[in-house]
Amino acid sequence: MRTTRRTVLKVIAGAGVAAATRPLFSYGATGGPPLKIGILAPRSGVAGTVGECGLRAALWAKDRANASGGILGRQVEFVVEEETNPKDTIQRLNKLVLQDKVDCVQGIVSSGVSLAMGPAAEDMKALTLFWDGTTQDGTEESMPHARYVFKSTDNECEAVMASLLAIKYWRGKFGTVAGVNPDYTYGRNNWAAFQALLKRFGVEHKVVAELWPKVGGLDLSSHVAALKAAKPDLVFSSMLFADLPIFMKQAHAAGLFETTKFAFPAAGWQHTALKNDFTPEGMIFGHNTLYFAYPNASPLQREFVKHYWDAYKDYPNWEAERAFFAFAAYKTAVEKAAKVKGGSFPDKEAIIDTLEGIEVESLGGKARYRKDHVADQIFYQGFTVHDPKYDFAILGNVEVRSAEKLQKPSGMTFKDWIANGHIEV
Amino acid sequence: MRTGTSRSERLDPFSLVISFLDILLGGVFHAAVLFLVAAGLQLVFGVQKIINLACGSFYALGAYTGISAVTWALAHGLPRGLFLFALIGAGLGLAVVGPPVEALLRTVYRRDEAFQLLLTFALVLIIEDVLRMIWGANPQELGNLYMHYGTVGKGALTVPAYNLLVIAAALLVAVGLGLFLKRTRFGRLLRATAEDRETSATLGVEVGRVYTVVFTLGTVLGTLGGALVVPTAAASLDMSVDLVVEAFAVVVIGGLGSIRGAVVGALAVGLMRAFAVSFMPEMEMLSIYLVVIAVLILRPAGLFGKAAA
Amino acid sequence: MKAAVWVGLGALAALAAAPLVLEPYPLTLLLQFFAYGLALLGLNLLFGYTGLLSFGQALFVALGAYSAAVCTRKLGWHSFELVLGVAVVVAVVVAVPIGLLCVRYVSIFFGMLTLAFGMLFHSFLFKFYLVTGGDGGMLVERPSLFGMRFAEMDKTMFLTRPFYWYALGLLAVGTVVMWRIVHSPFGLHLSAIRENARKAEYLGVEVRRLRLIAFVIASAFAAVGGTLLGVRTGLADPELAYWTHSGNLIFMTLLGGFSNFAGPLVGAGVFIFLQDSLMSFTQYWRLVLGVVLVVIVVLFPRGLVGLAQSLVARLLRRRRDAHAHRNA
Amino acid sequence: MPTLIETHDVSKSYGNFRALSGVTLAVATDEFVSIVGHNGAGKTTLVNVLTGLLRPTSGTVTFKGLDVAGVGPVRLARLGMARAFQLVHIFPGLTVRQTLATAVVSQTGKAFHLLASLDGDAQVRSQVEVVARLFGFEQLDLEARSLSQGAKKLLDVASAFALRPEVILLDEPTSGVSTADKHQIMRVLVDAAKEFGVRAIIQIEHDMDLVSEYSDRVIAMHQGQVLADRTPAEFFGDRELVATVVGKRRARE
Repeated sequence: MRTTRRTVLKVIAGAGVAAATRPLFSYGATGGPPLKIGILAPRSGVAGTVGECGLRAALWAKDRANASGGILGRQVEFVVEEETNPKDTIQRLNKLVLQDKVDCVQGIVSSGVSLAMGPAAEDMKALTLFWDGTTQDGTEESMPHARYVFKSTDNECEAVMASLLAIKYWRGKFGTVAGVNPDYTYGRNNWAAFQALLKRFGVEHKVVAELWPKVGGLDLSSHVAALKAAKPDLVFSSMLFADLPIFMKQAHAAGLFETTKFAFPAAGWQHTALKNDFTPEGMIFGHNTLYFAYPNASPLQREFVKHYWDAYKDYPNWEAERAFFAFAAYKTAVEKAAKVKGGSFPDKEAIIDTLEGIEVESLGGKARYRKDHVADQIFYQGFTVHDPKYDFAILGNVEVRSAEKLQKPSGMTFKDWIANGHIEV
Repeated sequence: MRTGTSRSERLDPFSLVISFLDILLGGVFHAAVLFLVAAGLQLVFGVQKIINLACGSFYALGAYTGISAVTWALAHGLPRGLFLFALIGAGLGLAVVGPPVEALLRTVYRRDEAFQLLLTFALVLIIEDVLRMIWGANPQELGNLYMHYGTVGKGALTVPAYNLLVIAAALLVAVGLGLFLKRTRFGRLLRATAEDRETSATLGVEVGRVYTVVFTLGTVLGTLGGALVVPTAAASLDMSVDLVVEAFAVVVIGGLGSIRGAVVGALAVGLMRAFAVSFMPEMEMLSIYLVVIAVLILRPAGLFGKAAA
Repeated sequence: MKAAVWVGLGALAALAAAPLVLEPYPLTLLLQFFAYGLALLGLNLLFGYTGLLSFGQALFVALGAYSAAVCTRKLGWHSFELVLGVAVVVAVVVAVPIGLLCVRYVSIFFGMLTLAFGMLFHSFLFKFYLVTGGDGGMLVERPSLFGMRFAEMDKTMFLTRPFYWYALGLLAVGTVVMWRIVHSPFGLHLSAIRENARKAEYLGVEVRRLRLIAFVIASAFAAVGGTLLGVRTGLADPELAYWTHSGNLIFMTLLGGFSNFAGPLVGAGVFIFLQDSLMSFTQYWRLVLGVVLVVIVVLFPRGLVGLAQSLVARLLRRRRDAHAHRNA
Repeated sequence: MPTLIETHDVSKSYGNFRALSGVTLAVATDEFVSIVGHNGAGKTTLVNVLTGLLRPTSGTVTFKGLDVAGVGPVRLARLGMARAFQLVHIFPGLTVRQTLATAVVSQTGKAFHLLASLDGDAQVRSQVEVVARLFGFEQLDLEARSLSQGAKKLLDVASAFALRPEVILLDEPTSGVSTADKHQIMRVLVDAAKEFGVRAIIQIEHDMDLVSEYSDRVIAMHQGQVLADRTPAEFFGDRELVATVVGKRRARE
């Protein structure tokens, strides 16, 4: 996955826009100064790949919108800043809101950063749409009733779905269980969700190893050795950064895959790096809200995947869908709010009211924001197969579930929902 | 070690010994990786009394160049089995980086250690962005190429042959470096300069040239190490900053300036991490810093270093 | 000495007037400058005046931020005076044992030992997720200043008005206190230790005890800076304690010039505004900062203030020569 | 006449080399003691033991009745014992005023005055000026590194005197200085001792003229032992003793 070296902005100019087939929505052009959207995405380190994929999708969505007259006739401009650690990213948020005076902020991938950004954006009354990064206890604690911040689906959705699939297809086939989850908020919450669901559905199990590799660590030989010693029947791992392919290589070399079943709820971020020669078939594999090779994908998804391959000779992961949804939701909300007010550009409060409960056609199909500002999209997971068309593992049968069935309804805590909420395997 | 109950054979001593050996081997592999990073740092400090914070950056440079060299070589018809030589070529080729960097450091030899330390800190910042410019922000890796050499052993104790090769390379470097310093004329020259820069200069030792060679050798140890290890892992921008801390722990435990100390330090850190991961996951990195602090307090010179404070 | 006082007062007046003139964003940068200014005053007491290069000063900056988080979030104490007191006490309690161990060593070993302690705290913050919130860090709620909560103000207004002046006041007080310390008999003994610790011992200077006191003072200043950072960001996260953050602190001190009292303050200001503008200008801002550091270390070891002083001196000399030439 | 410094059967060995063996001596008030002997005779080791820098392998060292074996220079400086070195020890970056003030601050116990202004302290200022005047330093704001070698040596000695010690140990204070200046410096030392109430001076010296002219007592060291402890007249009278201690040529003159 060779990326062009020129700065990302130049790439946009070069790539240009696929012929604008059908303009999304065309309303009376009200014209006016360009609409500025601030994008906060990681461009280095472990999450660099993911941030880039999201940015490319956002740019595609922007160019499509601009080609058909922008939003209410105003051309959209991006101000792109780098998401790094919480302290510096809040500094960039300040710059976007106070100096660049952007109309909306979209982005954020890491859960740690989102927990810090949420309260900061609320305080600054900055309309912010998160791509990713909101975990369970984080949101309950930091953004109980957000007004200006719209959160992604709960980060545990993929873990819940993977757990449900494991229970549905492998109940009775595993006794001992091991966890290898990245050592940060996201990893800890996913592992907790998996164990809670096993308890909820009365699956008798014993935890034989609980490992916490450092995020982005490059040497996992000790972790693989520990797993081999523990001899688990099932390994649940929400690893999702560059350390995942390394773990797979070293686990394959150690012969772990012959005896043990694996569930990877978030492997989608690294799907092109999980080559067939070290990724076995029959593993539970999560693609989150975008599976690029979904047989009956929407025309929109097909057009995007084709554009992505033509422009970058690569296949997108789910971050693209998250970025597209944030942009599409904002665009649709602004246009809807304008219609109610007779065509003039709506103010922030009006946009927010329209965003609450909005439903748009995103890359992964129907996607909407609930009244409590939590996103609700469609999740894709399945069992890996080797397909001659690709040198990396893709999905055999694909299970599709809406986030409604995978995350707590508004007003309920995560623990109550898992213990006695309505969940079907 | 928490043993499961439902599978009977897990309790018998044979499999306990096997998994112990397996963890041990994982630890030794990690120790080999650490030694390759620390050896360069140790050599440069031993002779020039400079702590090179950029040792991790040279290692990362070796890793990235290694990947490009292999990709290029395979594309130009090099048989898959010979990818190792492309790696070694890349690692050694980067010796070219040594002299210019040493020339830069030379401008501050006379001054306080703080200046040398900060100059290498500047190199960390510079090299990270140079890597970003050339290879982009995303981690690069060579897929499963290293499995081309297959695995060794059977059953629970199977290990990739390439891992053993890395361990062997580290041993080779350790022994080679030891012999070089003790046996060869230039080696003795280095140790003399290390002992006392002024008197060596008065005895006609061309100190400038010695420093250039030593720093370049230290650089090559880093870049070669990076290239050799990359097939089993990946090259990412953060490795240059993360590795510094572990290499630093190895050098402190082993004793500043002593190659033998680096070997022992690497084994200590490697094994500690391997067993901590299996038994006390929470304490993994914490345990290493505690040992570093304990060593710095009880034996400031480290296990093999010369008196320092 | 007179000139320095006038320059100081002039800067203070300008900074005090800034909120009335500048846009909110540069004001948040100035807030960061106040926080780092305090931390660097402490660091330079150790580095510039006592000759000890600490590579773990970020430990105490993080400690200050986390104290603010624990006080406001976990314990519900919102009085900022109380938070500052707790931060200083916590810093001193942590600094004394670490100082006792570290001051026995010098140069490279002092640097390495302090770096090791910094990383120990970083991995503690990261690992003990349940206690510290791991990588997500801990939120810092808005404190009350002298009992006033300014609830009617949104965060930006609060940060760029009342909190801004409060922080400026803290920096001014910190500067005056550090100026007195550096020009006191205690300060002279620290400089003697820097110049020649063995000779100082023979003149009855209690080297270890004074180094420990300097270490503790430096950690208290860093903790106060840390609380300001914590409140400004609204969060304390483990990255604050990472070793490269300590490296940046030393970078700023050197950029300004460590052999001059005001050097670190200048260094903090220039670094913050330089990094901020670079980050928006190019993706390769680390490269530019690295090159700036090389230029400073190799060509201008006495930093920007040192450079300015030598330029002014040369200017005066040229004018005096010209004057003398005309009369001759 | 109370003894100031007393050593009893002190020996010091490095591995199997015995630098000092069985040294017993006492120095009382108003004595100017010269220690003479070849290089390696143990002179410097003896002074290092007396100034608490080295802990003797065996035997006791007392200063004003207190056991000070290996107690370290800081404590001894506080107790009133100062020392200047053969190799010049100065604070390169500090000015003459600051160097002398360092000693005065220690002596007046103001080291822990964190917020008091140094420049505004009249007591420190006056004591510094007294020492400076006595040792002939006019420009007090010159940095030590910019002084001549002789001036640096003088500053080193002056800073020891600024401690107002009761006993002062000097290690060839006039080495590397022209013979004309030697006597001039010795006179300054003696005056300063009187001015600051220094009760005893112990000086390692090679220049026999100075030894004979200024000291009231000569301790001759040879291979780690005290060969003789006599008045200058007795010492120079015994030709054979001078030969072993100082060397043939000098003995003949």
